[in-house]
Amino acid sequence: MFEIFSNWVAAFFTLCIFSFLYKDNPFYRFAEHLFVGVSMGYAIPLTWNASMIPNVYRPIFLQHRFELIFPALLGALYIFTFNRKLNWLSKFPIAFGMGLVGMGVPMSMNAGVLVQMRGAMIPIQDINTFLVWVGTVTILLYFFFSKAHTGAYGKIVKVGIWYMMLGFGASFGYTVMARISLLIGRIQFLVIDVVQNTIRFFGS
Amino acid sequence: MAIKKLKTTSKMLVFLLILILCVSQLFGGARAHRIDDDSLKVRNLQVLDLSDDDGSGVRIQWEPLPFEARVISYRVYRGVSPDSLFYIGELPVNPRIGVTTPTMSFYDRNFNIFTNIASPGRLRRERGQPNDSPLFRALPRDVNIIGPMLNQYTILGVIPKDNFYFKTTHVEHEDRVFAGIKPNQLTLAKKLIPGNTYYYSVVAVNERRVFFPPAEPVAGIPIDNAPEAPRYLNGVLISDNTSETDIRDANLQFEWDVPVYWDDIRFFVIHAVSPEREAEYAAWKSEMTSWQNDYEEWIAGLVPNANLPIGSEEKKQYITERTQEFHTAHREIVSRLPATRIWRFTLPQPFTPPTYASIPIVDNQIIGTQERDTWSNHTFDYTFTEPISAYKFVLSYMDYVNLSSFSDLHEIRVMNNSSIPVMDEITIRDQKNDRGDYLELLWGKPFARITSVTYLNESRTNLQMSYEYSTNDNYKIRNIFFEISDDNGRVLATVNEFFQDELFKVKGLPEGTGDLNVRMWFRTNHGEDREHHLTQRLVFDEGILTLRPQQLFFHGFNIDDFNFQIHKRTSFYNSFRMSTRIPLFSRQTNDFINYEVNISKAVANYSAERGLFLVDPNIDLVWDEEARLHVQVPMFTDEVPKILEAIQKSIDEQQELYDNAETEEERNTAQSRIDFFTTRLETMETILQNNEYVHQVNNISNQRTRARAIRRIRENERRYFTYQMFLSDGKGLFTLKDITIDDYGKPIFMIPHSNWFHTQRIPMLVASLIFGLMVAIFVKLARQGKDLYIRPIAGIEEIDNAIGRATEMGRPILFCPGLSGIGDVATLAGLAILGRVAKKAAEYDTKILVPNRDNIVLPIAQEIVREAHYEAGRPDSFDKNNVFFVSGEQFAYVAGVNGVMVREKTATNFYMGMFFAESLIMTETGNATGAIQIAGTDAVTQIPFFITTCDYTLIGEELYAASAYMARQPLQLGTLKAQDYYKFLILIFLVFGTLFSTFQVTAIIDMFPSR
Amino acid sequence: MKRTIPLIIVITLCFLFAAHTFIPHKISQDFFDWYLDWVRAIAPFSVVLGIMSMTMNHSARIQRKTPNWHYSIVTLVGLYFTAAAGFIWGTQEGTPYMWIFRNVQMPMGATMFALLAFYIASAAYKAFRARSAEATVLLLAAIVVMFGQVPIGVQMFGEGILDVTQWILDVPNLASKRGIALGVGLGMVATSLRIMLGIERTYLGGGQ
Amino acid sequence: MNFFEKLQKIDRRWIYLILAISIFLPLAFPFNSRTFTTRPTESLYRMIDSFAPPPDTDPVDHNRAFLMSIMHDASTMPELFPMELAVLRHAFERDIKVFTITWIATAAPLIDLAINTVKEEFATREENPKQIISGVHYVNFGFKIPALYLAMILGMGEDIANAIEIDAEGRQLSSLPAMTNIRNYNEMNLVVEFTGSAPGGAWITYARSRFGTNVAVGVTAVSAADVYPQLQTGQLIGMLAGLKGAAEYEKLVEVFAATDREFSREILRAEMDNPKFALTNDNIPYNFKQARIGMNAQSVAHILIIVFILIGNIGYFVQKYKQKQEVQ
Repeated sequence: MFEIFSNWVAAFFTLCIFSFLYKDNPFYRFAEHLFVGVSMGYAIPLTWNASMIPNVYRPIFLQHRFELIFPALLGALYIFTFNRKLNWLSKFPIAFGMGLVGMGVPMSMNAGVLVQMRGAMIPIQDINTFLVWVGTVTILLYFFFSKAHTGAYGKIVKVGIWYMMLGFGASFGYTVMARISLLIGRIQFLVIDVVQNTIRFFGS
Repeated sequence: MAIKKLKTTSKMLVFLLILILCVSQLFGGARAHRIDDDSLKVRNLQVLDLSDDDGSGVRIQWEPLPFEARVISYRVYRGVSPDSLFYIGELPVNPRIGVTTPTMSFYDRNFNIFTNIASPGRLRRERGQPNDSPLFRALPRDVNIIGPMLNQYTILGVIPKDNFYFKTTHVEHEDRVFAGIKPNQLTLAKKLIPGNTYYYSVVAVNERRVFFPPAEPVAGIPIDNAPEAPRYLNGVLISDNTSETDIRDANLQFEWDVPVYWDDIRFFVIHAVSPEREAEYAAWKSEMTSWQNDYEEWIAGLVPNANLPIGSEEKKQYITERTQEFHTAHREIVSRLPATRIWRFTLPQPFTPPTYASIPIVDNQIIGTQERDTWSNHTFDYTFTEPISAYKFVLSYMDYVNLSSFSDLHEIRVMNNSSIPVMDEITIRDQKNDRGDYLELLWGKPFARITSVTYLNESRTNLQMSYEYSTNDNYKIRNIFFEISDDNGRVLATVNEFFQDELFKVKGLPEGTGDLNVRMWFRTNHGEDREHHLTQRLVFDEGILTLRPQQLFFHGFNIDDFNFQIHKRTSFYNSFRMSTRIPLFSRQTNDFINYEVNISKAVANYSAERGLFLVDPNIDLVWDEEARLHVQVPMFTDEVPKILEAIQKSIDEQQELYDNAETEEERNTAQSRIDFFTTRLETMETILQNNEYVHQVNNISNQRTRARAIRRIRENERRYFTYQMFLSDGKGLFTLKDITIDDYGKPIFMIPHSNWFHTQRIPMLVASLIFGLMVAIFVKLARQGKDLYIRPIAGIEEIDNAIGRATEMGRPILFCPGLSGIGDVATLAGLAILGRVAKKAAEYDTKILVPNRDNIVLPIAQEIVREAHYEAGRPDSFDKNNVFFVSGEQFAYVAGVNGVMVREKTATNFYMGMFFAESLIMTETGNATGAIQIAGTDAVTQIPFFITTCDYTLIGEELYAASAYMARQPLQLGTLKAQDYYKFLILIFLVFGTLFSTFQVTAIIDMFPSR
Repeated sequence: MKRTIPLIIVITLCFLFAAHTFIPHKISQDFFDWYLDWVRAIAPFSVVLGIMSMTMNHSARIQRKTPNWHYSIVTLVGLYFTAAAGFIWGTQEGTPYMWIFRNVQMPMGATMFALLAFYIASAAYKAFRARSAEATVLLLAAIVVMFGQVPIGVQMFGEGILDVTQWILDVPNLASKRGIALGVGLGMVATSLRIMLGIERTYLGGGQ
Repeated sequence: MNFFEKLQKIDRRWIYLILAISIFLPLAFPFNSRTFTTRPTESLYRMIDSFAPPPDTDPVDHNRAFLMSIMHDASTMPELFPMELAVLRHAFERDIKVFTITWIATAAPLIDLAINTVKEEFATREENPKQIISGVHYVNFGFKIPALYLAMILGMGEDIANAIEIDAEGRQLSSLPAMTNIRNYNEMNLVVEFTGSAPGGAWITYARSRFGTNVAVGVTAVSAADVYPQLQTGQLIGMLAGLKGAAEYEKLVEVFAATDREFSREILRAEMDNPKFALTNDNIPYNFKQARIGMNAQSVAHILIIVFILIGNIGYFVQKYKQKQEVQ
């Protein structure tokens, strides 16, 4: 009984969301607002248990790592965000967290540039490796901002655009299956978990 | 109208109220009255002793409730008396499926967590239990509650090392000095004590979290059993003699399995059984088995036996006495063992047990060893009177209470030395570029193998082969050669892999070629070596319709038959333990040598008034080679002189016993103890005088400085390792080699070093520095007023028009700054564009809505929009509620944004930043409402959806360029220009790098990292 | 002063961590761990911002009686009831808190996700127009790959369709991913560098 | 407004409705369709099939087994769950020992569900019913804490019973009949990981390169492209990609394992349209054909979307042509 009720609640909200496809309506509005509220409400105890307790409360109050009072106070400065006069204080915790960006310079250089360059420099063995190389070079030229896409250069860049379009088209076509699967999953939930289980429950 | 609105509101509120009521009714309603139905107690709860273990384990077994009870979890409670039981763990169940087995079990064995920092602060009765219930929540971190229990369990305190060094206090308790530590500063692990009585109960909790009534507490008594009988013993006699009867110089080798419970195994013993005693052994073994059965039966009946009250002193005594009887009987049987021990290993705790033995044989004899250094590994004198291969062998384990178990009889194989590959020279060195926790081991020359084959055409003349290879830093592979031949030995193709992409193609094989043979060799930085080659067969497989690679052979050895084990030991311990097992195919490995994290100490005392657990304040500092013992030093400065005093005191005590002794026996015991302590006193005196580390530490008077010195010396000493390498087929055919010994055969100990510079990251550094330099130059140029041209970017040009359109239609603009946080570059780029858009919108007096997903992006976006309004001179039109937080959950955010689009009828939508799967949901809703949409993202997977559904899309880097393009500030333009010229540099490298690598010059490509 | 100090903090830390990338030494690693402890202690407080903004925004709507204001009550009730449920009855399986998560939040999230199937169809109908040569290429690639995904495609065009699909994924798709990644990578380096040098200050809010 | 203009301006809701119907109908009323199997699926099938005990021996004593590592939660169930059913069915049909494990708490109920679903089908079928017993035919190692992930993967290379210790029902592993003659990766020489992201990583780096374990994966359609290179280099011996992979596997099990035959391409080709294996055959339980039925829906939906693209473009071109003429 409990499970049937739970499933019906879930089914109700599923249908509420689906109803948006028809048009915006009070059911969708209700579900949407509840979804927004509940999802945030869910995050609060989760943050408390998984973050506040082990990272702030326990180290400071139980293990007496008092130096952590500073970051805790720093974090508390966030509450001044909406105060016009003191809102500059809330910049401190943000600034402290931004420090990691410094690692981003060499790290992105490595993963985003150097590793990709190595991949692009492999020996040309057949027509396919050649085509990949041409594609990489022309797309790189597309992202060259100092020269307008005109004349012969424009034609080369056009090749790059073609490559990208082929790639995008492929990604699009490739994703369809996964998305349809999700819908099938929802339909299965509605039919099997909700309708069939209810019939079985009241039937037996 | 007003009435209608009121109606909707009230309708909705009523609905919400009903929902909440339903939920709380379903949960709370049931909670209000606790269920007192005995049918909801778990049935047939039993606490059973675990066989084969060290007496610290029990199994709690019960019958699960029927499916209809919809149980979500079974919670287990334990205590030392039936009136107070504490939660120790649970078995979760899926109530939609239930439990399909007739019984459920929960194990309480070995060391597991007693209390830790996550334990509750104070004692609380379990949820929903009446005041007389024996059930409590988990044990609290409270010395006053835990303290009295310390003697009911074996308790180990795991103390983070700095807590031990710096947060312990000097406590004198019952005439002894202890280091006192607060319960929050350590984790306690417990083990049950054999023979003690423990009580358990189980409570079922249903899917609404209603606690069903607890089962009546059931007692259990863990008993120390004999170890599990060894399952295998693989023996090999390695001998180069041809005659079987005359074995002059040979080696008897064994390998076996590690048993499941080895914690309390003390001795591993191998016995030889001569042919004529085989039958005798079989009879003896069955006698042993029947003893074993009797013992197990007695243990099983221990708790139900109602003659004596459970938990009483009488019962305890009864158990001790009966156990002794059984042990005596066991010892008597063992003493009649019809086999002779030839080898024994003493396992020093806490090491992993040995899995092999190697016994040298000279002239059909085993010569016993008594050397001090090999105290953990003994052989015993034994003469074989028959051919050794006729003998059978037995492996036995003996635990700390002298209970043994024996394997069946096992035969041995006779082989010679050439049956095993020769072990390569091994180099050990510090691993570079790490924080100092790895040593690197390298050996041999490169290996390669074919992993899969695919036909490229119908006529099967073209093939694609995948391969893998392994090498080490001593041998840098330049080329791998694959020579492919058919079964007639005809060479069909030779492939030269100068760039190792683990894939090559073979074209133009003769039609109808069947199975193939591949020979592989290498050219390395040491030149080409055709002698070092591997062979592999590729056999056609009907099922997969292609060639299947067979096993790999190296000089006649099947590589897959053998593996390496790496054994290591510190200077702190005498015996080697296994570190890793790796296949023969690998040519390099690294060994993890951690920095000490925790210090473990037995916890047996507590100080109630000070709220502290008390542990031994002495700690192992170094291994003293001369005295051959671990030198311990006290943590506290003023305790140093007391060590000698304590020993002296022990001597005095024994002297007193000696003087008052009544029997000869007592006198002898006392005398031997006096001798022991006297030697100890002398050794300690020498150490205190001679050991430089001890000197160093004891000369420090400041407590903290002393602790730091101890930490430094101890950690350093413990991280020195020496290695042995072991090559084996897993069945007794093995060779063993000390890797790190000096010319005199003494072990060399190695320690990994912490490095100051990451040499592999030099390309990264150089590339970053060049870029930084370029940015500096172009920013300077831009500041000097040099005109820097930037080509028009379609999407950016259209932003103004799109804002204009919204103004014309009198509808708001929507701006999504992406779904990721402020640390994401895409979000920053999006926010920069937001500044421009908001300013334009403010100038036109058009409302701009900014829904946010990230907590921290929200205030920043708010501020940006506010400032934009100020800059545009319209501070009055700014409404902070237009920049709002929707939800941190991805799809809740989308639901919210969809609602905004539909209800506010936004005319222009911007999506600038990081997006995930939800992108299409938003853009299609935007399309449905007829909005103009401009997107920009660096998420490659989402660009296709934006391109198809938005009017303009900024692809990847264009998003970053956009803010510079719009701002037209020298700083921003300068960096954009630098990026452009850097791209030019990349292009040059791509052209030349590819050109060179195609013509077999891999110098340029090798400059770049592969990951 | 109000902006300089945070800026100095950022620049100093950025340089420290840029250097940290090249220093594997234990001291450097320990410093990094220590920093992470601090960041972890700061992080949970940021949730307050979301709660505050949500409460302020929705209560403002209720007060002002903006259109659809009554739904804001739903949001606020949902927010506080769920949070309270978590604190009162705990967060284990079987509590009202988890029940709400399983039967209210999860189905709605999954359904939102499932809407994608419909939107892909409408996008195909409405947005896939062969307006230009490039758009035609995109469209054709998508059609070919879609045929290659389902058995009916193989039935119609033979097994060759699988090879063509694989070729599109292996060649043009690989090139386009790599080309874009190079640009994005460089853009990331540039933006990070701008933050490190104090040129980019968007994260401190407003103006340049 | 002519027909093509109308076509251009057709309301989205019609499109949604057509899509919903075209997905729902094939699910509700299965029709026959062909399932073509691909190499990666076949290799996995054959590998698992080769673990079957020889006829006339006690399967309990056979020294081959494989492990299913289920590393996904309910969100990717529509694609991965049918695979798990198909693989489990294969194992149970052929008496192959199968073990299951997970390091994700939310996956534990999914394992139970999968095993129980297949078990129930076997117990209740009319033809040749079979009782599948936990600990004999299969062992569910259950949920293990994530911190032990690597330790267990490595530990199983030495001794599975030691590394895992107890199964999901709390029994000592070494005491279970199914563990007879199964010690480490030498016997349990295949791991199939079902996951929505980062497939196979740790298994390849640790189990495969250290102990030579065969690794295969079952992945969602989206991540299949990322797995392809590893498949090419032979690091993975097989792959099931999305619902399609599941459908292929179902088909193979239906045609070969269920009829006790060895895999062969010829049989597969010959039996392509055999009504015995058709989806309209009601003797095949829904659970054993759900992926293929799903693929019917996929086929229809894919074709529908392609048709949408075509119709949309025809309308677009006709309109453009007309506009051009009007201008002239």
